[in-house]
Amino acid sequence: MALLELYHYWVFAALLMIGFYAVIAKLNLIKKLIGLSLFQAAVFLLYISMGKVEGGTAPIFTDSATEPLYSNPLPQVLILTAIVVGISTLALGLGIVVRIKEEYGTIEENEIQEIDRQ
Amino acid sequence: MYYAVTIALIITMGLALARAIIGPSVYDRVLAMNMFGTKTVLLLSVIAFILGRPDFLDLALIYALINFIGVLAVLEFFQDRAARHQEENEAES
Amino acid sequence: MSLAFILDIVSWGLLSAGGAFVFIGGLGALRMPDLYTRMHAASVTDTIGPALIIGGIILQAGLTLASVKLVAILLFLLLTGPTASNALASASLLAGNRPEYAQALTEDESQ
Amino acid sequence: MTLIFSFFLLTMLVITAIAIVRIRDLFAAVMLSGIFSLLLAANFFLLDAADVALTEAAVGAGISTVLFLSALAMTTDKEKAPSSNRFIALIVVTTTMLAIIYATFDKPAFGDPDAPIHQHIAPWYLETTRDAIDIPNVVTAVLGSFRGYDTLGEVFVVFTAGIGVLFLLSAPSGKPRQKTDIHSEGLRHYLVPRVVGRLLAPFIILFALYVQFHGDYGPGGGFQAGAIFAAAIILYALLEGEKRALEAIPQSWLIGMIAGGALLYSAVGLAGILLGGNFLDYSVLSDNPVAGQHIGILLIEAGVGITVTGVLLSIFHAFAARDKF
Repeated sequence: MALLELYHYWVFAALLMIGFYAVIAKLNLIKKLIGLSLFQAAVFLLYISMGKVEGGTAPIFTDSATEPLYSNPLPQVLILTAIVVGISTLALGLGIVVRIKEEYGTIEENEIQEIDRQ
Repeated sequence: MYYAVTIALIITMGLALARAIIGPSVYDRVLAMNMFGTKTVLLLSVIAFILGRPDFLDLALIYALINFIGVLAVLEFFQDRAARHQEENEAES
Repeated sequence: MSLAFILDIVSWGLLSAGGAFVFIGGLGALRMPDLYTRMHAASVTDTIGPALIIGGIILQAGLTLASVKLVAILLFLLLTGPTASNALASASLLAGNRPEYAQALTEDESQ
Repeated sequence: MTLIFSFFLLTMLVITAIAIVRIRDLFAAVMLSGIFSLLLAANFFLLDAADVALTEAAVGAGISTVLFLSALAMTTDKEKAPSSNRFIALIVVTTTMLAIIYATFDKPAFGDPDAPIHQHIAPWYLETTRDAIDIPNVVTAVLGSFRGYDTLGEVFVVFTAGIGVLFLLSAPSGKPRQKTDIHSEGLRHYLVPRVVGRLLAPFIILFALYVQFHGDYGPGGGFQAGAIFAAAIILYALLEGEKRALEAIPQSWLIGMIAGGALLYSAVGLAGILLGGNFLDYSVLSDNPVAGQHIGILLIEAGVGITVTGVLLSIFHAFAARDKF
């Protein structure tokens, strides 16, 4: 059971590194952006799993007579805004990729570098 | 009982995921994504009751709506691509 | 045999039937031979499965706001699911994918 | 028991991520990232983060798919060369992963109520929300009031990203292509989705308003509502064509919304100063400090919602318009 409890953090590590692998090893720029969003998702997962309290419930007050234990609201606030910021910056990245495609005719990193060298 | 349904849903999600990964055609993947969306909606509804917070059903509701937009975007993409191919063929001939 | 007990039994029955349908649909979507048969398996069970499962949960929840939301969810799923399948099938047909399996069957009959 | 559900969902998450990176068909990768986002949101929900799951649902499965697909339509949907220095990358990645996993053994156990993160300021937020702000959703209270500065900053980041995309994509294209106007008609081949979509669009807008104004009491708020509202208009644009959507909400309005929402937020902050409080101190907005907090949170959430809607819609229109040239 103790190992199962660390599983969230291991998944974080795995996702983080899968995303990182896509960013450093893939040549296609859109694939890199997808990898970046995986990387981002891993960080979101880490924050939210750290905010969880065993036996807790979502930090929205209920009317029930017995006061339940609430999970930590702070990581949720940080990640909530980060998701929307993430999609905006992703759009910016995609915009840059579209412009690169128009200028260079390709979105493969090695081909772009070749064109630059000429 | 909720637990049994949840397990069935999670297994089905796994099957849909397998279909999405092996493909082979693009339509299979869209089908799998749509299936996956429906299963997620059901999963969230059931889990909302397991967790004892039925006021969180809003989430499942928004999933049911947003998933449809994804499918429509894909259809538009197909239509767009078909038009593009047609144009290219016309330009060549 | 109180009413609550009967409701429990009925809702459990609905939930397990729904779970079974959903699972069979998933199996069909994975194992069927071509796109159209897979779509058949997935879309039909995607309609009956949610109806049964959400019906079962509604019986458990009783007449509350949650039930209203569940009915709304069910309504949206029943609207969007078949629509998406229909659109997907027509997109695939427009792109020129014929249902191979059906063709094979009709050829067999003509021989 | 929910921990075991999490276990399976997280495992699927990792499998999906590996498949996304390995698959060469970019369209398939986008479909799989839609699935990834659904799984991620289900996990957030299991981890008690209803607000975050709502945001991820509205943004990840809907808008992110739409944006990726429009980018794919303009570039390519096949990845060409296999990665070059795969082995070095794999070694780097595996070593780092092992290092991170080694570090996790020193972390406080998952869900431990005595972990430092739960001791620092979170209990204060939970207690003070009840007395000083008196709304049930602590996440909205922290977002809108306690960490108002932070949220203002995020709104301006969204604002800047939106303006950046508009600048990038409104620049004249190098080689204008002659093309038929395929976007003007929407989904002309698909009658059933058009009818059903027309039926659903008003409900989505209604639901967006519900999420916006119910955010004090349940999961929701400006960020989610903005994304859902934008998704509704995007649905309309997909069905009826760009032109009709731009007739409904013209580009000039969108620009106004991008700036207006951020300005509304700042104006609420400045109003606090003018009424004798601090920047973003809502207590002075009304005679009763608690009522003042309510007004302040309502207004800044409205500002957030307006900006997010404006930015996401402008981004969508910018991509779609670029496609036409």
